[in-house]
Amino acid sequence: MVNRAFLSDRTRQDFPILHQSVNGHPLVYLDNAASTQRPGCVIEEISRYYREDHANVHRGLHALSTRATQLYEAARTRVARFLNAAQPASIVFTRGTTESINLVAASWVTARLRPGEVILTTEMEHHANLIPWQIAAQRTGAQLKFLPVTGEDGAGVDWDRLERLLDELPVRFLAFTHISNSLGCVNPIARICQAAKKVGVITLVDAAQSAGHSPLDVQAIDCDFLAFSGHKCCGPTGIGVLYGKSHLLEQMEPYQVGGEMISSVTYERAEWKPAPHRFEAGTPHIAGAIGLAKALDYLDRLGRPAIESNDHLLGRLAYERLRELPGIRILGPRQDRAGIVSFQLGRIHAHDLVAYADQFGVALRGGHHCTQPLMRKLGLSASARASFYFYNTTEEIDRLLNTLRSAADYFGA
Amino acid sequence: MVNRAFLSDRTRQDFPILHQSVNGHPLVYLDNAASTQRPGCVIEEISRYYREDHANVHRGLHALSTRATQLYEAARTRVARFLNAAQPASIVFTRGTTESINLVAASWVTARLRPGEVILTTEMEHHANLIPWQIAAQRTGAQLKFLPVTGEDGAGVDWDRLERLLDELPVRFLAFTHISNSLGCVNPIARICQAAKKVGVITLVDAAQSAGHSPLDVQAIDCDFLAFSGHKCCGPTGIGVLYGKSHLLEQMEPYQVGGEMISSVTYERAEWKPAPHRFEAGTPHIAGAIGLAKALDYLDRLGRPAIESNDHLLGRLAYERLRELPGIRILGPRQDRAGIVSFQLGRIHAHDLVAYADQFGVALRGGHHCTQPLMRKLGLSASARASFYFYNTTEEIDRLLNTLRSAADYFGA
Amino acid sequence: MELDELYQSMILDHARRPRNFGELAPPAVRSEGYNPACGDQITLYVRKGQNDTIEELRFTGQACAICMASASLMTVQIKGKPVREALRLEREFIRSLTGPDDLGPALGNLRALAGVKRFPQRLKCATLSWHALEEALNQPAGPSEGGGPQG
Amino acid sequence: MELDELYQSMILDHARRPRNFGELAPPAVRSEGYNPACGDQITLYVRKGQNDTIEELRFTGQACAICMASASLMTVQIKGKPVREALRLEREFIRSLTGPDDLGPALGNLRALAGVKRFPQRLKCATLSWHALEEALNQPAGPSEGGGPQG
Ligand SMILES: Cc1ncc(COP(=O)(O)O)c(C=O)c1O
Ligand SMILES: Cc1ncc(COP(=O)(O)O)c(C=O)c1O
Repeated sequence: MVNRAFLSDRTRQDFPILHQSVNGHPLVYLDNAASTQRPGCVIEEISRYYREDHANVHRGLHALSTRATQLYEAARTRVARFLNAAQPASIVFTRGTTESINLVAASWVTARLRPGEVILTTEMEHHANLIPWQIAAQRTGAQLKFLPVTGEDGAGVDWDRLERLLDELPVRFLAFTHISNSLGCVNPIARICQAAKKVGVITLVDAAQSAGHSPLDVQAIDCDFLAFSGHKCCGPTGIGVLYGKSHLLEQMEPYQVGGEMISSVTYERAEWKPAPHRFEAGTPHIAGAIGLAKALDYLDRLGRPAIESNDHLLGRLAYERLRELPGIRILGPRQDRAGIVSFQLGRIHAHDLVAYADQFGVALRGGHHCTQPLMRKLGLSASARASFYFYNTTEEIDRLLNTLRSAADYFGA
Repeated sequence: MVNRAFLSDRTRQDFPILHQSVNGHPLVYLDNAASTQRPGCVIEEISRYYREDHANVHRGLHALSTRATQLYEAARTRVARFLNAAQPASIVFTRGTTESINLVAASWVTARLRPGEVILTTEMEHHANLIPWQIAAQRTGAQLKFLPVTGEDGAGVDWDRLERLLDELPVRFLAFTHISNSLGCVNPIARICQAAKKVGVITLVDAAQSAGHSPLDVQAIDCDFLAFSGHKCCGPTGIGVLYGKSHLLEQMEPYQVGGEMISSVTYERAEWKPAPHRFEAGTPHIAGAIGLAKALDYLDRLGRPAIESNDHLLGRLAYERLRELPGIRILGPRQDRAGIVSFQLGRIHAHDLVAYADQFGVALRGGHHCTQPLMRKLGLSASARASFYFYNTTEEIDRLLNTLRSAADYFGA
Repeated sequence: MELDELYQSMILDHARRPRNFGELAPPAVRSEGYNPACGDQITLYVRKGQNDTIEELRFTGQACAICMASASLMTVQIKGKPVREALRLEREFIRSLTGPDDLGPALGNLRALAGVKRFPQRLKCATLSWHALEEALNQPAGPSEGGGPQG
Repeated sequence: MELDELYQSMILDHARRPRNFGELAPPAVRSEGYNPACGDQITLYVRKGQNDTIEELRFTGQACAICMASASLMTVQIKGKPVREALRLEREFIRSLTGPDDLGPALGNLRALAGVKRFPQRLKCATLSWHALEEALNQPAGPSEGGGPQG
């Protein structure tokens, strides 16, 4: 491990925000699961777009509008390539993972499920991949069922139970996360989607934590829907993606309605454009899509396989080092973990720990990480979380450990 | 008029995009009703935020997250001040006008209207302020009724008829635009909202074309809801605003669900935060809100009364000059018009005209301007539109006129 | 000027004086082409003759110069031709407008539309009438007027 | 270090060894304070005595040091005090934490929480138990245990 070149050597200088002091210490940004940072080239592309090319898209025939439209649609093509989608028309731009999932909940699940049918998900989901299904179940009379998280510290879901469950229950829809944002475990998405497909169950993958971290090939995975957020993979805020198989998108009613998504309108009624435009009512976040395309270029230059192993290496290193601390409880599996490590240190409340770490420039997250029911199940009201991206260094893990040690002294844990 | 100092003298240099050539001619950007341009200070603020302060909001206790949250919530307060809203909690950040209206259509209108009750709107509405009501009417059994646009060329709505209509029909909800994006007429919003309030009708003002163009005081207007888009008033793409009276927002169910908007969650059900957070599920467009706040600072430094008279002056000048062209038909009223002028030149199709103008660097819009039914009513399949903002000059109106004259020759109109 | 490539004199001429402009009564088949984004609207009337030829062909509509000229040129080009030949021409026309190749001599006067290649936003205008043609040719013939056997 | 302002030794002490920690049986009134954003959770038990005094007061919960210490300090400060006096103290405490003024001498040991003023994100932690107190004081007394008349 010592001789291995970490990606941080090559990338750290690309991220302006990382080179600052916080409370008199160099910033150690370990809150990447909440939001990553952006390289200068993405920030510059957003500025460049506004300085040179901005106009509204789709509706215009003048030069700026043509340029803006071309850039916006090229961004769609770029995202399709990023996911290896069969066609750009499978890519809908949204605000983020949350909106992508809400869209599917409204336009597919709520429109199609019948009383008694089952929406299946897991106990480790982010609120964004839980509450939309609660509402869809309420509205349709469908039941929401959970694949349990096993292990005292939340090792993950026992996916071997999936096939039997799919056989036993009238499951129509299966939604699950690729990488858990609080446990750090990695779910075998291709295997899961295959099992679901065999019995005609429609699948949605929450890729908020994996897009930009791992290779993603929607055709190989064979999921029906997949959602992610730009701000979690070096892109701008306010932009996200819903991938959907084209034949599904074409069957779905629009989610929001207004300009840009209609083919013809009378005072009484409207007809919709084909997907993806049907799902993009109103002026879209043009600069966001263009900035996201630039971010994906950046990531693919680094290479997602390289990012993935770098993530896993940092995650593993942090896990093993943290285990040395007296009184620590680390959530999630020991093996096969992504660059996300949640923990509880002795009796120190996560809030105190995070506030303490911040005084030493170390940015952690503390709380339920938008997985309240999971935390409750694990007997925690909150936990602290360190999450890594390719620009993080092993020295930063040292800084983290030193800070946690001195926190334990300080709070007398 | 000759001696009057136009705002362009003071502002034009602030807009980097305007200083470019298009097809060998200096750009004349007259497509502001579709989207305005941004001053350098807004572009720079977005960059600065990403370079210095970005992290996810609300959930974090570390320095970056605290800064990002403070900037984001300060942006909300800034918008509240911009609209003179009684409190920041009345301001919901959305993607734009379209989403704001969809939110109200789902969470207020569809949730409350009964069969036979009336949603009232006008014949001049943008699709964004029409199709959501069509859908809401279909879902609830309510009726959608229209205040007619009068005059051969669409002078506007005869608002004197409003009170009688409100008396005669079981109206529950009234949605209308402040400034029409295709007719350029200005509706008397305070008077309209007052009349509606007297009979307990809830009002929504589509301020997409007026925010950033005219002073707006939601307490004086006394509207219940008001919507606008950042990209139409010097702000970033992907950000918009819904203003709602707090007692209404508090009664409404959420629109999208997920993280950040809940107070507590079990596997079975969730409880919501109070407004406005209840309506902001997921990671918001943080950079968008912060950039919008900067744009509003810029606008208020110029002064909205000054922008309004500048707009009206340019609109009037363009109208009077265009009238000199043989065979021209100009839509909208002659008096009291904003800086938006739609027209048909002889038999030249709007597309040809716009493509022609583009070859001379003049950016116009051609089409139905997202008001298909209105265009049909006026007997047009499309029209050309020149729309102005404070950075436009009288010389640009000269350029427009010269271009239209030579187009008439070219196409033999 | 680049614009002259788009609006060649033949285009402007056909736009101003569209050929075969007008309606045809049933049993001619009628089909609509509409591009809501810009408001181009074309109605096409097609009457097939013996041996599957396009015997008569007319159109009406309101549209931009590119769309009008394209419709007008199309009617001139394919009137009297076999259906198969018309469809082959359509494919060739659309393929050359969207692909790397130039518009070949087989396209005849349609080559006046070559400028569209440099104005991709006008592609839909140039092809609208052709899509309407394809739709018309796929329809069964309408009921004949005035006493033909209804069936 | 700035942090020491937030975590004064009195805070750390009360967080580690909270005073008046535990439950009270009915007829003591019980109320919950919960901050879902961070997971702070406090249960407060209040028994009023004669003349509207707060006779007995205890709490349980899982929360951060600021929240625990604030609850502990609160119980020490107001036990035995008249309800009116407790509510006055609450107002004074919240006002000084959120306003420009320093925490005055009337607040006694609560002044150890002054550091919260520089950490506004911790305001909710510091005030959670006080909101629970207000709620408890607004409740009617619960049914007394073991044979009291049921009302
Ligand atoms: C009057 C009016 N309403 C609504 C909209 C829709 O705004 P947006 O596309 O930003 O959602 C527009 C702009 O296109 C408009 O002009
Ligand atoms: C697993 C997972 N799903 C969904 C989300 C929601 O993403 P966003 O807030 O960008 O909509 C997040 C991030 O918070 C996440 O970690």
